[in-house]
Amino acid sequence: MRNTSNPNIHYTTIQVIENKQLSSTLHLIRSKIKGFFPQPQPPQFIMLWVPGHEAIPMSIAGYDDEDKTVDIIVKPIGPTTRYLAAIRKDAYLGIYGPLGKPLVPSGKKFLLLAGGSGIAPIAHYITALRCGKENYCRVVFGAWTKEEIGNAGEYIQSIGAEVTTVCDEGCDYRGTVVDVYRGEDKEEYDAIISSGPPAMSREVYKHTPREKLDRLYIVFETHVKCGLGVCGSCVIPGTSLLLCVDGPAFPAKQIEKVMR
Amino acid sequence: MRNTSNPNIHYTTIQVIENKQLSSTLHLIRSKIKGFFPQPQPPQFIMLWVPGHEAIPMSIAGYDDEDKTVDIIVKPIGPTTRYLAAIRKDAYLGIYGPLGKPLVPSGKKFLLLAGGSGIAPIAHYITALRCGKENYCRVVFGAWTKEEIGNAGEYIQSIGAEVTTVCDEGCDYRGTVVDVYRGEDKEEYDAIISSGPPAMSREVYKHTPREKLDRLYIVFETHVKCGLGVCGSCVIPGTSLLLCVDGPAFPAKQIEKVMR
Amino acid sequence: MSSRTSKVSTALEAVVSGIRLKHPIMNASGILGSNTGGILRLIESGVSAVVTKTLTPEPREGYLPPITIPLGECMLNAVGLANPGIDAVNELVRTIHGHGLPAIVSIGGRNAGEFVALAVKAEEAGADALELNMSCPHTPGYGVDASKTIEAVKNIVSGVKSVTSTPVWVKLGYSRLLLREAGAALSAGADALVLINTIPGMVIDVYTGNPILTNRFGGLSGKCIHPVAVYSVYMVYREYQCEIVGVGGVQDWRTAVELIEAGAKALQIATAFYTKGYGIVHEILAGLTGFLEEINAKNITELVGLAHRK
Amino acid sequence: MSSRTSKVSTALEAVVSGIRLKHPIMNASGILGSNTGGILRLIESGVSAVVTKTLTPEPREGYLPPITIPLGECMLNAVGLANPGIDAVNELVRTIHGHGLPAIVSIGGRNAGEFVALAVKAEEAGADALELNMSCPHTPGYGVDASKTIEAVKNIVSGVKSVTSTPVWVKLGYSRLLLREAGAALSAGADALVLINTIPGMVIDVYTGNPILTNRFGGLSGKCIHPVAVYSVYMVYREYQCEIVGVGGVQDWRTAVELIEAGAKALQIATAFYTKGYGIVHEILAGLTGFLEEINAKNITELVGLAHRK
Ligand SMILES: Cc1cc2nc3c(=O)[nH]c(=O)nc-3n(C[C@H](O)[C@H](O)[C@H](O)COP(=O)(O)OP(=O)(O)OC[C@H]3O[C@@H](n4cnc5c(N)ncnc54)[C@H](O)[C@@H]3O)c2cc1C
Ligand SMILES: Cc1cc2nc3c(=O)[nH]c(=O)nc-3n(C[C@H](O)[C@H](O)[C@H](O)COP(=O)(O)OP(=O)(O)OC[C@H]3O[C@@H](n4cnc5c(N)ncnc54)[C@H](O)[C@@H]3O)c2cc1C
Ligand SMILES: Cc1cc2nc3c(=O)[nH]c(=O)nc-3n(C[C@H](O)[C@H](O)[C@H](O)COP(=O)(O)O)c2cc1C
Ligand SMILES: Cc1cc2nc3c(=O)[nH]c(=O)nc-3n(C[C@H](O)[C@H](O)[C@H](O)COP(=O)(O)O)c2cc1C
Ligand code: FES
Ligand code: FES
Repeated sequence: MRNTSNPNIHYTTIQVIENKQLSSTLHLIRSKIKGFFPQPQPPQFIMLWVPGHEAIPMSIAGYDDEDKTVDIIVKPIGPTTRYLAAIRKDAYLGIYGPLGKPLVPSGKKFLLLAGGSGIAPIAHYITALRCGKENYCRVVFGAWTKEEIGNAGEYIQSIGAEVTTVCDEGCDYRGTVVDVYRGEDKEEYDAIISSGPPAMSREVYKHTPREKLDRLYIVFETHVKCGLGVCGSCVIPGTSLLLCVDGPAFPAKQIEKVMR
Repeated sequence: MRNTSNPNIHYTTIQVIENKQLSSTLHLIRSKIKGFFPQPQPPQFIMLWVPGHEAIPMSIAGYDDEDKTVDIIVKPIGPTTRYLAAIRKDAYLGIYGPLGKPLVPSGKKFLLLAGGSGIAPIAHYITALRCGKENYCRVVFGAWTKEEIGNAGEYIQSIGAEVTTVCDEGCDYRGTVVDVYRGEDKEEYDAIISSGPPAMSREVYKHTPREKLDRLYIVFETHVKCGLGVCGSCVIPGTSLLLCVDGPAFPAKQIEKVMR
Repeated sequence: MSSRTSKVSTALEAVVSGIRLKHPIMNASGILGSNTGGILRLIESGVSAVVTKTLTPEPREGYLPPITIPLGECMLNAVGLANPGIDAVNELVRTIHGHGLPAIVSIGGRNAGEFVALAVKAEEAGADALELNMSCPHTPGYGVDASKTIEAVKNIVSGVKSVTSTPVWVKLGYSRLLLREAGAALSAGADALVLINTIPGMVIDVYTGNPILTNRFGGLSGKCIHPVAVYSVYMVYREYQCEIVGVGGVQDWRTAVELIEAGAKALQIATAFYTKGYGIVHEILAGLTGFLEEINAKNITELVGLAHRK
Repeated sequence: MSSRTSKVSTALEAVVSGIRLKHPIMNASGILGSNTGGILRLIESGVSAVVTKTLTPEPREGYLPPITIPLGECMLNAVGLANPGIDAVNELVRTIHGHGLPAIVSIGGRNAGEFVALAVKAEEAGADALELNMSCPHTPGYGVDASKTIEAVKNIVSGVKSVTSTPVWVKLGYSRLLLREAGAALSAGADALVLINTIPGMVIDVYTGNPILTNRFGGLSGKCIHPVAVYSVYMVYREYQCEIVGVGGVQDWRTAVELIEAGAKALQIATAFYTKGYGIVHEILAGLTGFLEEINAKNITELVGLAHRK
């Protein structure tokens, strides 16, 4: 029986401290938490309310308990995310969370695969897995163009991971995240986490040897409306799994149906 | 500014385990707590609801965290207390509390003065003050007659205090609690607690030397209806003190107005 | 029946409007019951019947998020009756029946005519009962709006009764008109009442000064409204001794028993699926079984309406 | 003014129906204000005005205990309007005035005639405002019973207005009729509305099956009803832009600000005196001052009705 324990989910206002453009499409927004917000674990997310616009699901990319700040990394794709990408210091936003289930694999060596805005939960994983401290993490970060990668690789490096960037031209590697992944020795890693567009994670799944599948974790996306497990909008097709309470990351074997 | 902190007051059903007659007028009722009830400290009390009758204030005379039991000592004086005195094993009652403010003086030697049902909070004090363990407690327990004293002295002795009983005839001492008190060397005790009818406590107050008054604590009674500090019925005459939140015990100096 | 659910003892059996339930705990309308995956999740949680999301004549997107605000053990929501529309009813009922459970189809129209048309489709799909949502407080035209007057309540219920033979449950909210509305629904033929829906409420973000929900106000649910639900069930039962399904702040066996003793024969849960998780149904069933043993009661029906005993 | 209260900055000043308050926080009727000691306690807590317990024509004992049930950060009560009767009004007002604070006298009659007679006595005693309790939900004959119809609301308010020149505040509860009741009270001359009273509720002891309160049901207050209070204030302010005193679940500066932004000019607190203790007033004032600084607002009146800004 899958159970979800008593959630400790809170609403709080946050206030933007800094909006730093990491690349042509990625914006790191750091905000001050104005009320109470419990310690999140990756890959937990929030419903981020942009007054006057919608509330949208956003991964927590970073959290500082002492400074009381929370980071998100936004990729503009529609009205709300475009508005966010341009948001100025001091603007107020509302969040509730942390939502979803913590899923932090144990081990010493980790391979983290990120595509586009999928880098957001990976940034949070780097802290939680103590990368560059007790543990070793290698991040393969891909996007279509060098501009979309921008300084995001350096940012990820600065928080503790070894980074390989992948794009069509001018990155460490030419091609896709999956191209790099195919060349990796999966044996080396205690866990592999894939966070990117569904098409990317499907390819990662396909190129993972059967016997290594139990080391693979996939951060997935569906349409999240309530984030609390009540509205049903985020159900993983063909299953009774709810992304917002059972996910957003799943052991690969749990969501084989949508990986094939 | 007198403040009362966020109370941790709960309602729970209790079920009578045992009703032991201690004397002609005192009944020790031990009950099983059926829900959640926080650890009380003396001289905290409860509102005790007798379904079909009223809810009345009752001191907590004992509490066992492991067995989840609570003791009260009842003296029948009206319909509800008479009903209680005759209550049988397995009957259900309701309580909410703990109410009032813990007031546990520090020290090694204590003099505890009890009149009639005033023995109830004293029983709780004996445990909380670790009488007969690290500390020494002398209880002077009085009533009009030997029958009213009954086995209550033995009971008090059995839980850790040295007891002197006082009544009109046949007790350790003939007279009143105050008579014994007058003969005591007040210097010997770190704290003196008086728990009995207002007339008794007034006499105790009168016979306490001015310079010893800061060692005297008085467990008082007024008319308690809500027990939560909202209805105003328990106000100490001539003051803005509420017995149910500021008391029921007070440092003697705080209630000098009603002691004179 | 799965091996897990069959472990539930017969002491918990409940019957509402002739529908036999293996135990009294259903989901409340609005929790997951709008698609197959959600219904499967409810079934896995161990409910004794599945209540669908309120279905309207056409599919509805509902409001844009935020549609919910977590408030500790309570919640405020204005989902806006997002649902796939009545034409999804066949698939939903099929899924529920496929797992051997009764299907309670919640329907919501803007007037008697729409309710009647919805009822016909739900009955054709094989619904075991129709739950008429006359109490959603935050979707203009529907719910409380559609049943504003006592006349409207009567017309809707008698309209639906005249075209179906499926048991009709009428879901009402707390208001000062509750007794009159309940009376009207019953005299128009309602087989059971479902009490209560959410209570209107609003939460404002103090820094921006904006109400947080996109719809500005919504419906309050969960622990906050439990005493109001107990009161509502008690008052209606006292007046009419009718069949009642209790809803509102059920979150453990005690809150469940309170509603039963107030007069409910069965219960529904919405918010506690969120606050306590999907294990809530089994937790409550274990608690109820333990309580029956503790007080030496043979079955849960002994407790129905106990609070009215003189 | 004591040295403590004078420390409150003028940024917090509030004016309701012409009465100047040094800050927006009063007690709500029903908290202590029925005797001298209780009123002293309220004054010590730092309230900007004292609202008396609802006074009725004759003294009332109220119900036997249990009259309250603690429910975490909420409470259920059925005190039954226990009060010393209107003839105590002189002493109560004298005590309040003796400490330099405005005296808001809450009165409760069974009909317009009683309300008028009470109003006359309260005015003679020097009340700074009359608060008409038309919303107590659990005392037969009084409160909601006395103001059952829109006509009754009108008659009571216009009756009182016709005999006094003291500002009249009308205290209403949440119900689906709220907007209509508010409109009736205002058109009959009410100077301010006080929103909201408690919401009916019941708690049952599951082992005995008995409702715990002696009156069986009571009124729910505290955190549980805060979103309902915000909703009520918001809806009434939107419709009438009238003067409103907000009550219901105020327990920290945030819940206070929410009601202000919804449209309240001042606030009252009942349950939080219990759940947070008598330091609550100073805690909220400190929080409000800090908030004004944080958002760079000059004074609290800038926030009144902010949630309605387009
Ligand atoms: C758990 C989770 C974590 C996410 N984390 C991030 C993150 O860290 N950074 C980031 O940039 N993006 C993240 N997203 C995606 C982000 O929520 C969408 O980009 C955003 O909702 C689009 O809003 P919009 O108004 O800008 O665009 P819209 O015009 O609303 O939509 C543009 C596209 O996004 C899809 N979309 C819209 N709403 C949602 C929704 N609620 N859930 C999923 N997809 C949606 C639409 O189907 C459409 O294809 C996450 C999504 C989920 C479910
Ligand atoms: C804080 C506190 C702790 C107490 N602890 C104990 C205890 O441990 N054991 C014990 O036997 N008694 C205790 N009492 C006294 C007990 O509450 C009363 O004896 C009881 O309320 C009488 O109820 P009745 O219905 O039997 O009698 P009633 O007929 O109601 O009253 C008989 C007499 O008791 C007085 N009385 C009634 N109700 C109250 C009340 N709510 N508060 C104070 N006095 C009241 C009446 O004025 C009358 O003189 C305590 C009282 C208080 C205030
Ligand atoms: C998110 C959400 C959606 C709801 N949607 C509906 C609905 O579609 N139809 C309906 O009749 N009630 C709906 N309700 C009300 C619930 O069915 C229920 O009456 C109410 O929440 C009280 O129960 P609870 O305290 O267990 O949540 C909804 C409640 C919530 C929280
Ligand atoms: C114990 C108690 C007694 C009350 N008595 C009265 C009363 O006499 N008159 C009245 O108008 N309201 C009375 N009320 C209602 C409060 O004034 C207030 O409207 C309600 O409790 C909501 O505020 P809160 O959430 O801060 O408690 C009482 C409330 C409580 C809890
Ligand atoms: S988003 Fe509503 S159930 Fe997951
Ligand atoms: S008994 Fe009500 S205030 Fe103390």
